[in-house]
Amino acid sequence: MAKVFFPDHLMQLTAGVRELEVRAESFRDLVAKLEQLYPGISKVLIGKVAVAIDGDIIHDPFLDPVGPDSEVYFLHRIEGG
Amino acid sequence: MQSFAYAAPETVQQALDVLAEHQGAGRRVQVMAGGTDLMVQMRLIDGSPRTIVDIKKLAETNRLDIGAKEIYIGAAIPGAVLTASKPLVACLPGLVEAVDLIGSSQIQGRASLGGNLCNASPAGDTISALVASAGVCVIASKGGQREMPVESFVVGVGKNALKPGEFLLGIKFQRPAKGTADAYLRFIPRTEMDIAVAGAGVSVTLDANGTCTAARVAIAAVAPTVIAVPAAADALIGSKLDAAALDKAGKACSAAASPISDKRGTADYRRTVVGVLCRRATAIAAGRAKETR
Amino acid sequence: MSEARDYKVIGTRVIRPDGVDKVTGRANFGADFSLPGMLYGKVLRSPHAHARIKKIDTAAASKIEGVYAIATGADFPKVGHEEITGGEGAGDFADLATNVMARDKVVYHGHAVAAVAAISSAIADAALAAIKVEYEVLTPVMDLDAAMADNATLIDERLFTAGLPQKPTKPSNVAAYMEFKRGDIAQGFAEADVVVEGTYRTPTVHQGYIEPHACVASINQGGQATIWCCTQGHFDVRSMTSKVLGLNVADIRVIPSEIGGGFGGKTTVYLEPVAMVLSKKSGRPVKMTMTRDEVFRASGPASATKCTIKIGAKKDGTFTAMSAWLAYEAGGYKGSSMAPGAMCVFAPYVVPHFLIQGYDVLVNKPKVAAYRAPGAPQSMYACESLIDDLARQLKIDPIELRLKNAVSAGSQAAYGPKFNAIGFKECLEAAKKHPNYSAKLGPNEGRGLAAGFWFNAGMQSSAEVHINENGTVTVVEGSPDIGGSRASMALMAAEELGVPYEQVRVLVADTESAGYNNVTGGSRVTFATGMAVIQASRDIIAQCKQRAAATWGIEEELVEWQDGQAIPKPGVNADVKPLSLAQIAANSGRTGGPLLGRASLNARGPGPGFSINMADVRVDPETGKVDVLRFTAIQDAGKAIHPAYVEGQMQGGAVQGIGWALNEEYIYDAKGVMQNAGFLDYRMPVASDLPMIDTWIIEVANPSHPYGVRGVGEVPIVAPLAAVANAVRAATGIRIPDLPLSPPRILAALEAAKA
Amino acid sequence: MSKTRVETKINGEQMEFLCEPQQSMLDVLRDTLRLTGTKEGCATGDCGACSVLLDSRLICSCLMLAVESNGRQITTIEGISRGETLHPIQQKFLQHAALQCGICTPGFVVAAKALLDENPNPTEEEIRYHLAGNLCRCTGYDKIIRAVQDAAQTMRGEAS
Repeated sequence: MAKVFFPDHLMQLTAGVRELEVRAESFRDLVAKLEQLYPGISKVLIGKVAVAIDGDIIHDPFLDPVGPDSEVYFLHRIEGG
Repeated sequence: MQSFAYAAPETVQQALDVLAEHQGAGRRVQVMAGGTDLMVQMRLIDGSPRTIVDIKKLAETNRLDIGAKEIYIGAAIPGAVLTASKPLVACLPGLVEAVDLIGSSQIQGRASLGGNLCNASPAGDTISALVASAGVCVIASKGGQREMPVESFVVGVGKNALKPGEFLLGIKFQRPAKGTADAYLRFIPRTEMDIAVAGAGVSVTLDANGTCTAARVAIAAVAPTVIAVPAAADALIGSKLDAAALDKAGKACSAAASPISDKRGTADYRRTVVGVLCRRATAIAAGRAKETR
Repeated sequence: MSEARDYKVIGTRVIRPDGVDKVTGRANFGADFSLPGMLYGKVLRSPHAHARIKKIDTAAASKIEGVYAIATGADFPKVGHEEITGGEGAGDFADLATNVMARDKVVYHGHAVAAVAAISSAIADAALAAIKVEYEVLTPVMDLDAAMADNATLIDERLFTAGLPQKPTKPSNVAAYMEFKRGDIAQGFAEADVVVEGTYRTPTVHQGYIEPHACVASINQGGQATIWCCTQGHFDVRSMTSKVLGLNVADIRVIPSEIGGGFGGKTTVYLEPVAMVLSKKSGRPVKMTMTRDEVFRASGPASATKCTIKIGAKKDGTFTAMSAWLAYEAGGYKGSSMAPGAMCVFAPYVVPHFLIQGYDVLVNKPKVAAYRAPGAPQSMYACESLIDDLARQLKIDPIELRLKNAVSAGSQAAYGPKFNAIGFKECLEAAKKHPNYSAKLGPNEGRGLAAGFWFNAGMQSSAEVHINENGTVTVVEGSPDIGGSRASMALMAAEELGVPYEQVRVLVADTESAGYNNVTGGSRVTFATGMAVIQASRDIIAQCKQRAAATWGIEEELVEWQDGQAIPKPGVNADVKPLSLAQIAANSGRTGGPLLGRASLNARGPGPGFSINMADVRVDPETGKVDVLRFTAIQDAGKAIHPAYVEGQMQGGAVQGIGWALNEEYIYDAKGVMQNAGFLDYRMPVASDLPMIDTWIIEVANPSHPYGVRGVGEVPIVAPLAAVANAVRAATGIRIPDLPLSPPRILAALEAAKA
Repeated sequence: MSKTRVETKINGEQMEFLCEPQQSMLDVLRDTLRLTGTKEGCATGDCGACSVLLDSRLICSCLMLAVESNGRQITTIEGISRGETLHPIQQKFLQHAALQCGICTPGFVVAAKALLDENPNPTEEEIRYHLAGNLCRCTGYDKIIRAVQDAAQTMRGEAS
């Protein structure tokens, strides 16, 4: 199962849960499962935050694969100058 | 509506005539030498129409004369020409240093001693050097030429003593005697391209024993105009320009300063630093004076 | 994914393809473009920092002969709230719309209130002077303390702080709060042998690009428009202009000119929508350029900040806890780079317990924009200064202290994920060995060291590779080239295809000619657009192998690509001669048509970048003036595609950081009017202020890029602020927490210490 | 407003133009003569992007009235290289990667030429002070200084 971690500013949406384990094949799949747990969260997780899957930051994740031992961190979006 | 006009007279008389004619007609007239300040003022401060009288084509404003007794520097000579003049550097190194500090190489290609003086900025780099070396303004006037010490030429922030219809032809000096030398130092936060936060021009005369027999000190950017500081000169005269004398002169400069706080520095800072500059400039001038003795 | 290999052209110092045009004056920048019948547009700007607009009277201006259009806020559509889906500091489209042209209120001195288009710029000036605006002047809110005070004047009465645990009951100037934490901060500090704390301020600073913003806009009666402009992202100009004006994206073509510097400041729009409105009203093309004064007053500087950092450590230097309280000025509209600043502040270190709190705060200054590693220089200046003091207090060498706590592969970053391969420890070890770290210092001299970090960005890029009939290569991409990226793209295409660098030419194409690309920013172009160029080149190779196979009548799998030609794989029994790219191209009509390679991607895994900078300074004890004697920049580039331009990024960022540390700042009067809106008094470093900037490139490959590339553009500006400040601390014995370390500030501190 | 007719030699070519008395040389070069290689960074003499040679003396063209050019000679960046070959300064800027965005480059090339024409063997300090009026925000000046040093060496006929 993939380990999923939420930053403080998203924990309002997860009733204070910082990390949990989810079985998912892709980011889309992962978000769908999180939506079942925390209705409404997908609106934020898709399009408003970035994600790091196994250390690789992805700006607009959706189809990206998530492995059985993956670590998934949600992040504030970073663009840069 | 008044429109812009430009005139580039070729004789002093023509220049005086243009000034008289345009001023007589109620037009705004501005004399231009290098133009490096004028162009910025027109862009940033006041772009209103005027007649610009370019005095760069006159023989009298372009003449550089290093005579046995007297030195004459035309008002419109660009800095680059003055800094390249070895005889001038030998006679008035401090003045040339001050000229060299005005802006970049590009500015040096245009900016003139006369323009820097007439612009009458409290921070004008050359003005304190001119005062220290007892420069005298040579002014073209309807009735002929008149002369006036640089010290009394600058009368306020951006104000000079020229009357309507007049313009500055050049500045003259007594050729410094043996044992006399000048120096100018300013403080800026960078190494180039800034306006002086404080400045000090010093001229000293040393006798054969190394005793200071005459001195003039002028400070910049610490009062509405560049000011001479007789108390600082007095502290130097009669001394061997030892550390105590320099310190006393520096303190006299700090005491004479009445600076403001602005984007370029605080009043306290300027007051302190002008004393430091006086000390350091005096030491440089003294070293040079010894070499010329 | 990163492949260890011997490179043929990658890593060589080739001449950039756009170079000759730039040294001869032929290259066209933003203000160099003109059209027949073009008008000159100018903006009337607010003389007040904070005021309500009561009335704008344009009647007299419209009667001036030669005036063709006048625009005010009334000519712009109302734009609803919608987040701009860029990164930090981008904000809200509704705010962008009113920043471009004020409606009911001005929120900074220089805010646009009206614009005119006239036959000459002199007439446009006269028309601006004839526009009468009535204001109700309000109290300006000019710094963080004033803005965050309980009874502060409100810049936006409808603004409620977002992100607070409890919904606020009343509006404030604090637009957003953000918190990051791990572990138990109280426990962490309790475990510490030493606790240090400091509060640091940094001023508003500007990117200082030498080219002012400029554009020409032309829209026809059918609503189709073309914009020529200098921008870091022409696709963003298109999307922003379409949102602000309610136009169809497909109707706007944006053609990027050469760009004279941006550093993050040209990632948004100021003039383009205004020029479009003026063009629409006049029916003619309109050119607009900012003066330098306008650039300072009305483009997007970087946030002033106030940061309080606290660190707890064991005697041996191990960090036990860190906390940060960070407030960033956003300007007149919300959206500072507080969030990345907060995410960066402790990024280089392993910290078991931390708490980071960030505030995004409105003040009556221009809306900030991105500036090179946006947010990081400020917060990391604070943290790296405090670490320097901690090292001194613990009597531990500053490199050793950092090494003891440094992150490496597998460490969990304070901002969340675990790092893959990174080069922070390698930078520290290199610094230890660098001769400048042991060079002798004289009286009044001091050495300072600091670390820098930036995430780097990936995001969307696309590229096409066209093979011309003689086998030469044209790369078409859509990332405006600010620092020589066309050379890097050409190097990567040449490397992949196995052709000489000189046979590859690169075009940065307009929005109708190139596939979509995100902004040139976030140090992403060499990484992400480069990845697209590599993939598009591989697409070409695949096609060439297929064409060769067809030509030879063998299976495609039996062909391989080597040194720019198709050859049969070893052992394949085919009596054929190798086919070069030129031969395949010449024959392309007979084998399926032109060779066109394409790639589009959303690049993942931009490797984080780390640096160590060392500064040696001399401080004049009588004037407080700081001279930089030596400066050393050490940075992990992953793989330097073109080392000279990597060094150039390091050197340029170092000098911007030195300027930020020593003299640059926005100086305001009591009414909120900037006093130094020009290069004369803004005081960026000039050539004579500086020594040579020594560089060491470290290469720890980024595993997520085929060549191991990491972004290099932003990291260089992060460390210099603290490196210089720590050097001043070493030279004077005094910690001066506020930037800039200008001579008056240093002298005052020296005198206070004496007293 | 009546315009003034001005005759001037620009990059060796005799030219005539009409201008208003208050127009700067920079505006006329860029807007009237379309010589856009000379750049405007500040229009107040603080950045050097508009550097040109006036009778072989280095100036900021933003600080000169266009009417003043009557009867004078002006060299802009477009006149630095003649014919098929680049000037050594231009070559060295390319070789040393002494430009990033390139907006300041024309000004630097013109200013460096003025220096090396006058002083064929300047010290690093002399180069830095001579170029202090040219702002560059991309390079930190390091590679620019090296390019000028190398160009000086080449122009002196020494192998680099």
